[in-house]
Amino acid sequence: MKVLYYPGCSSEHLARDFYLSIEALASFLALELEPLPDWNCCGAREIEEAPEGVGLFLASRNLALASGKELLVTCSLCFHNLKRAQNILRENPIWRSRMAEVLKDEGLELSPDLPRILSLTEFLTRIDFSRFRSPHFRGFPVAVYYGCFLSRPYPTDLQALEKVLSAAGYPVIPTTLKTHCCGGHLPRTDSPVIKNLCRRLLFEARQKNASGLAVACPVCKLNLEIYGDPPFPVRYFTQYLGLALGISPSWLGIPEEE
Amino acid sequence: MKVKVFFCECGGNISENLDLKALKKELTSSGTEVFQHPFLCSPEGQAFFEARILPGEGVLVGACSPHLHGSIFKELAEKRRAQAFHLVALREEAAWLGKKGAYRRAIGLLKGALMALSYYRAPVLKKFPVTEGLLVVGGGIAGLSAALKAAEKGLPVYLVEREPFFGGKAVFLDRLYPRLECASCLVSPRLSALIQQENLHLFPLTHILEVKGRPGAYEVTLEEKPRYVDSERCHGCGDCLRVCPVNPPAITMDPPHPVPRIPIIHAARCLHFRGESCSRCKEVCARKAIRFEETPRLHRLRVGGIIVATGFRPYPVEKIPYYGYKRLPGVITLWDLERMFTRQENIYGFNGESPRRVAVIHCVGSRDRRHLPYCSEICCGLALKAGILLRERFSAEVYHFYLDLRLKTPEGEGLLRRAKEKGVRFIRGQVAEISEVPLNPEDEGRLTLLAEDTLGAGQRAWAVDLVILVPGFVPETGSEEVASLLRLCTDQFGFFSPREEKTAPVETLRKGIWIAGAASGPKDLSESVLSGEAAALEALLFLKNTSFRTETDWIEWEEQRCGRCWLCVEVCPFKALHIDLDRLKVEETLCCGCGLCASACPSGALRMKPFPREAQLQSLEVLFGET
Amino acid sequence: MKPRIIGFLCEWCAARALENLAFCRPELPVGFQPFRINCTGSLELEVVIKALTEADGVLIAGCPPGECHFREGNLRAELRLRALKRVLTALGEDLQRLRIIWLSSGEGERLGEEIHKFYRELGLEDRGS
Amino acid sequence: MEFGLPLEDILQKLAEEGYRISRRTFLYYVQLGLLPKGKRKGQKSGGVKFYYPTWTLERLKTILRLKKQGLTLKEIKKRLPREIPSPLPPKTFPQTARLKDCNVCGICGAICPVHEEMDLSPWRLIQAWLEGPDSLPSANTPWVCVGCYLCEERCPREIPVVDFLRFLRREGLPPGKRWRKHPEWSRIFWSLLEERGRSFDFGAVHAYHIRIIGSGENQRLFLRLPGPEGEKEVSAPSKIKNLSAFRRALEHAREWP
Repeated sequence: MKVLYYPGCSSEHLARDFYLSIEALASFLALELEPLPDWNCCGAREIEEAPEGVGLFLASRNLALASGKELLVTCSLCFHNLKRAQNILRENPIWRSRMAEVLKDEGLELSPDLPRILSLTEFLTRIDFSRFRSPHFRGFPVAVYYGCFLSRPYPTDLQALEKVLSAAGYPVIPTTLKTHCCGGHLPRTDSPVIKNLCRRLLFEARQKNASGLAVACPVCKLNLEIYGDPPFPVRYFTQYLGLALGISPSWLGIPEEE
Repeated sequence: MKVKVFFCECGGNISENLDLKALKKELTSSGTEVFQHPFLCSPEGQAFFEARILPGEGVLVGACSPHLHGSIFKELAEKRRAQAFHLVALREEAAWLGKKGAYRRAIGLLKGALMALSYYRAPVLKKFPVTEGLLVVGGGIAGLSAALKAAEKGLPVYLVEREPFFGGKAVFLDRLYPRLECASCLVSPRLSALIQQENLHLFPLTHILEVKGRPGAYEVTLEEKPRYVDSERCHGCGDCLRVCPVNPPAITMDPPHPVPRIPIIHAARCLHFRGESCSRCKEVCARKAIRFEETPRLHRLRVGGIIVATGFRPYPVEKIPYYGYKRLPGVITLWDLERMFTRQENIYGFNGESPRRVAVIHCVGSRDRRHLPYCSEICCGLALKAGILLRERFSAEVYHFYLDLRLKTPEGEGLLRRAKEKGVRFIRGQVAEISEVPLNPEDEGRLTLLAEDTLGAGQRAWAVDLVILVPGFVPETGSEEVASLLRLCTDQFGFFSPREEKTAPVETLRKGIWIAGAASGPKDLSESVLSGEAAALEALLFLKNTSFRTETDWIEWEEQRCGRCWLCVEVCPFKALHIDLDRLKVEETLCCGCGLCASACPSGALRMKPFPREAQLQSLEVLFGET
Repeated sequence: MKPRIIGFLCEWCAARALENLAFCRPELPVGFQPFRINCTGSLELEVVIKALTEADGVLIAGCPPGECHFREGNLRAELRLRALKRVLTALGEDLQRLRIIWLSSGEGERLGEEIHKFYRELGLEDRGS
Repeated sequence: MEFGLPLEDILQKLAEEGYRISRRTFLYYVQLGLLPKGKRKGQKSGGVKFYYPTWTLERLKTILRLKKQGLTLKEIKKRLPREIPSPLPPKTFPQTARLKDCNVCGICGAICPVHEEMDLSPWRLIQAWLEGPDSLPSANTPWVCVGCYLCEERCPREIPVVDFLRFLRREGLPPGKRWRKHPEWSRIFWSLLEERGRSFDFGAVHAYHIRIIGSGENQRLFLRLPGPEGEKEVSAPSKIKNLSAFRRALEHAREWP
C-alpha cells in the first residue's frame, strides 16, 4: 500500500528517532511511505506572529501539492497548522482566492479538492497490530500522552494510542492528563513553568506505575526529556510499537545503552 | 355582517412600535369602524369593549397573544351575542418583531382576519359532563401536595409514581434551606396523610401506557410493575431485608420513612430471578408475603383531569469529564451527600479518611453553553446549606467555589452570614478541573482543584479531600414520554411550558391538564408545594363542576360532493368520525376541531366552519394585495 | 415591491416559538408575514399553492415528530408536502422557495435564525430588511 | 490620545515600591534604547514635560530586577521584550460580540498551563478590551500563550480565547503596546526558512542559544542525535527545489496585513 506523507522539518533533526521508527514500522508492515514531493516547512509556531497570509501560504503550498489525496501527517504541530489552514480555505473564499493568486507565483494550483489530512495515530488504528506481535515480546505497562494539537481544536481519535498499543501487547495505563499541555514552545522563554508542567505529567505516569510514556509529538518528547526531573523513559509510540513487533531498538532510533 | 375593530395599545407595548393611527386611518377608509384603548384588558377597557359591541356584529381584536387574554374578549363578545370573533396578536406578531416591518405585518394580519371573519361561523358551545376523578402523575412533594389537597375536598384521586416509594427527592433531603430544619419533619406528615386519606388511590411502581378521551373524560391505562411482595400481607417488619445474600441487597426499603412500608425485590439483582434457588426472604417472612410469581398488572381509570408533577433530576455530572465524577473517589454530588446524611452513612474523602478539607462547587454544568445554558436558581441555597453542615459535622475547612450567589428569601442572606462566621470560605471562580495528579508533590493523596479567584488572591490550585458537585436541574427522565402521551408543550430544555408563565403558571394549553412542581422548571420545596396546591385548586374548580362548556360542531359535510372515500374517517386522530348508513357522523365529544379531516378530503366535501379554506385563500389574497 | 415570505405557523409550537422570540424583540426581515394555523396537518395544499404563487417564499413550521398536538398531523403534513414537492419539481418549480421546519415551542431563537437563513438563501436579505 | 505618565510620576511610583534611580539614569536608559522615548507636551504653566507610556514603569522594574541579578545592561537589552514599530492603528476584533458573553468565571486563567508566566488572565484582557482598546493594560499574556486551546475547550460561554489572543499579538494593540517577546528567535527562524524552504530546528536553536541564552542545562539538547549508524553529527537540512520562486511567493503572501 502506498501512503503519501508529510514528514515535517523535525524529521530530519530533532525527531530523527521518530522518523526512523516510522520508517522501520512501514518497512515491517510493507507500507510504501512516499514523502510529499517538494514539501516545505509549515512555519511552526512562528506563523502566529507573522501576518496571517504567511502561515496560510506555507500550509496552502503543501495542501496544493497534495490536493485530492490522503495526506498522512506525523508531527502534531504540522497537523494543526495544516488543518487550520484547510479550515480557513474552506470557509473563507477571500483567503482562498488570495492564496490561489500567491501560489501562481510558483506555478501551483489550489484545486477545489483539498487533501484529506490524517494524523499518524489515527492512521495506525487501521492496522491490526495483534497480528504482527513478536512471540518473544513481553509487554510492560505504558502510559500514553497525546498533547494538545491532536486533541484540540481539531480533535483526532483520542483512544487511538490506547487501541494500537494494547493491540501490540502493552498494558495501557489510563491517564487523566493525556491531553494536557507540555509547555510547547516555552523552553525558548527559559521559563520555570515548563519544568512544573513536565514534572506533573511524568508524576502521573510514575504514580500509576507505568514503565514508560508513549508520546506522539516531537515537541512533547523534547520537553519531557529535557525537563523531566527525575528522568523517566519517554518514547514515541511508534518506537514502542516497533519493539512489540520485534524490530531491533537501533533501527527504531533507541540508543543501545538503554 | 358589520365588523368592529378594537386596538389595544398595551400600555405602549404596541403603540410605541406600531403606528396605530395610520392603521386606524387605513381601516376606516375602507369603512370599518375602529376603536382604540390603552389597556383593553383592564376593567375600563373591558367595559369600553363590551359597550361597543352590538348583537349580530363581528368583532376583531388586535391585542396580545390569544393565549394570554383571548378568552376574556371572546367571552365578552359571546355575552354581547356577537356573531363572529377573532383576535390577532398585534403585539407578538407585529409590534415586537422589529419596528420597520411592524406596520406591514399588522395591516396584513388585520386585513386577512377581516376577510376571514366574513366566512366565519361560530362553533356551537355545548355542555359536557365531567368525570370526577383526578390523576396525579408523580409522587414527589408537588404531586403529594396536589393529591392531598384535592382528595381532602372529596375528589377521588389516583396518584401514580414510577418508583416503589412515594415522596420523591424530598425524602432524601437532610436539612432544608434556609433555616436548616429537618426535612423529614416536613415531608413525613404528608406521607402519613397519604396512607390515611380515603379518597386517595396509590399506584407505586406504575407508569402510564395510554391516554385517550377528551378534557373531562380521559381514559387512562396504567401498568403497575410487580413488587414481588404482597402489599396486603406485608407488615413492613423488615426481616427479609437482613437475610438477602446479595450486595447491594436485592430486597430493599430505601427511604428513611418508606411509604408504602413494603419492601421491593429488584429482579435484576435477585438470585431467584437469575436462575438460582435462593429464597431466603421467602423463608424468613412470617406472613408469607413474598410472591416471586407476581406479574405486571394493568389498571384502567376514567378521570376528568390530570396533574403532571414529574419533577426534576440533577444534571448527569458524568457528562463533564474533567470533574471526574464516578471516576475519582471523593468526588460526589450534593444529592449523594444528602442521601448519605439521611441514612447516616460515613463519608470518606479521596484517601479513604474522614475529609478535612472540602470544596463545594456551584453551577456544575449550569450557565454553560455546552451543558445547561440556564441558572437553576435554587442550587446556591442547597450548596450553602451543605457547606455549613460539613463545617459543623466534620469541622472541615470548607471552600465554596461560586460564580454568583443567588440566595432566595431574606433569610438566605442570614444563612450566608452564619456560614462566613463559622469560617466557611467563599471563592468567586469556576473550577476548571479536578484531578488526582497534584501540582505540588506534597499534595499527593488529595484532589487538586484548578480555579482562579477572580476577586483577587490569584491562587489557582487547591488541594482538598472531598468535592461536592452541585449540579443544575434538568427534567426527570421519562418526562418527554409523558409530554408526548399527553401532547403537552415543552420548552427547549424539556420542561413543561405553562399556558402563560406569569398569569397561568399551572395551566397548560390543554384543558383539563395542569402542571405542578419542578416539572415546569427548577423549584425548591416550598415552591413545589405551592404549585402543587395551586394545580389542585385549578383541578377542583374544573372537576367540581359536573359539566363544562366547550366548542363543538367544527366541521360541515356536504353530502353531494362527498365521494365516499372515507379518508377523513381514517385520518381523524381522535376517532371522532364514523360512517352511519353511508353518511358521515361526527362524535362531538371527541372532535376538537383540528381540521385534519378537511385538509385530507380530496373532493372538498368537508369544510371547517370557523375558518374554511375559502377564508384562508381570500385572506391570503387581500394580504398580498396590500403590497 | 418588497420580497415576502409567508410563515404558516402551527398554533401549538411555532406560533408560541414566535411569541417567545418576540419577547426578545428581534429585528425580523420586513417582508416576513406570520400566518397562524391550527396544525400543519390542517393546512390545505390549495392554500400552500396560493401562497407560493403570491409570495417569494413559503415557510411552514410545525411540531417535531412525536409532539403534534393532534397526534400525527405533522406527519400527514410532511407526507402531503413531500408529494407536493415532487409535483412541483416535475413542473420545474424552484423548490428553494418552499421550506418546512419542525421546532418546539421553546425554540424561538432558532425560528428567528431559520427566517433569516431563508431570506439569505433566497438572496433576499438586502432588500428585505 | 493618551500620553502616559510624566517622568516625575514614574520615579515617584518606583520610589514607593522601593526602587530608587535618578532622573539621569532614567534618561541614560532611554538613550540606550532600553526604555521608550517620551512625548513632549506643553503645560498650562508654559513649561514642557515629557510623558512616557504606562508600561515604561513595568519595564523599568524588570530592568532593575535583572540588574540586581548581576546582568550587564547589554545582556538586559537582549532579554527585554522589544517593541514592534508599527504605524498601523489597532483594529477591531471581528468576533467582539462573542466576547461580550464572558461570565468572568476565571476558567481560562485557571486551566491555562502557563498562567504562572502570565501577568493577567485572558478574561481580564477580554473585559478590558470590551471597555475599549485604549484601556488594555500592558500585559505579556498574548505572547505567553502556548496555543494549547484548553481555555477554549473549557470555556462555558464558548468564547474564542485563543483567536482573541492571536489577534492581540498580531494587530489588536495600539502601537506603543505592541512588542515581541523573542525577536531574535523569529529573525533566525525566518532567515533559515527563507534559505531552505524548510526550517532547521537544530541550527536555529543552536544559533539562538549562543546568541541569547548562553550555555546552560539546555545544552543537553545537542549531546546526541542517535541513529542506526550510531550517533551522528547534525547535517544541514534538505532544501526545496525552486527556492527563488518560493521566496517570491512568500514575499507576496506577506503583503496582506
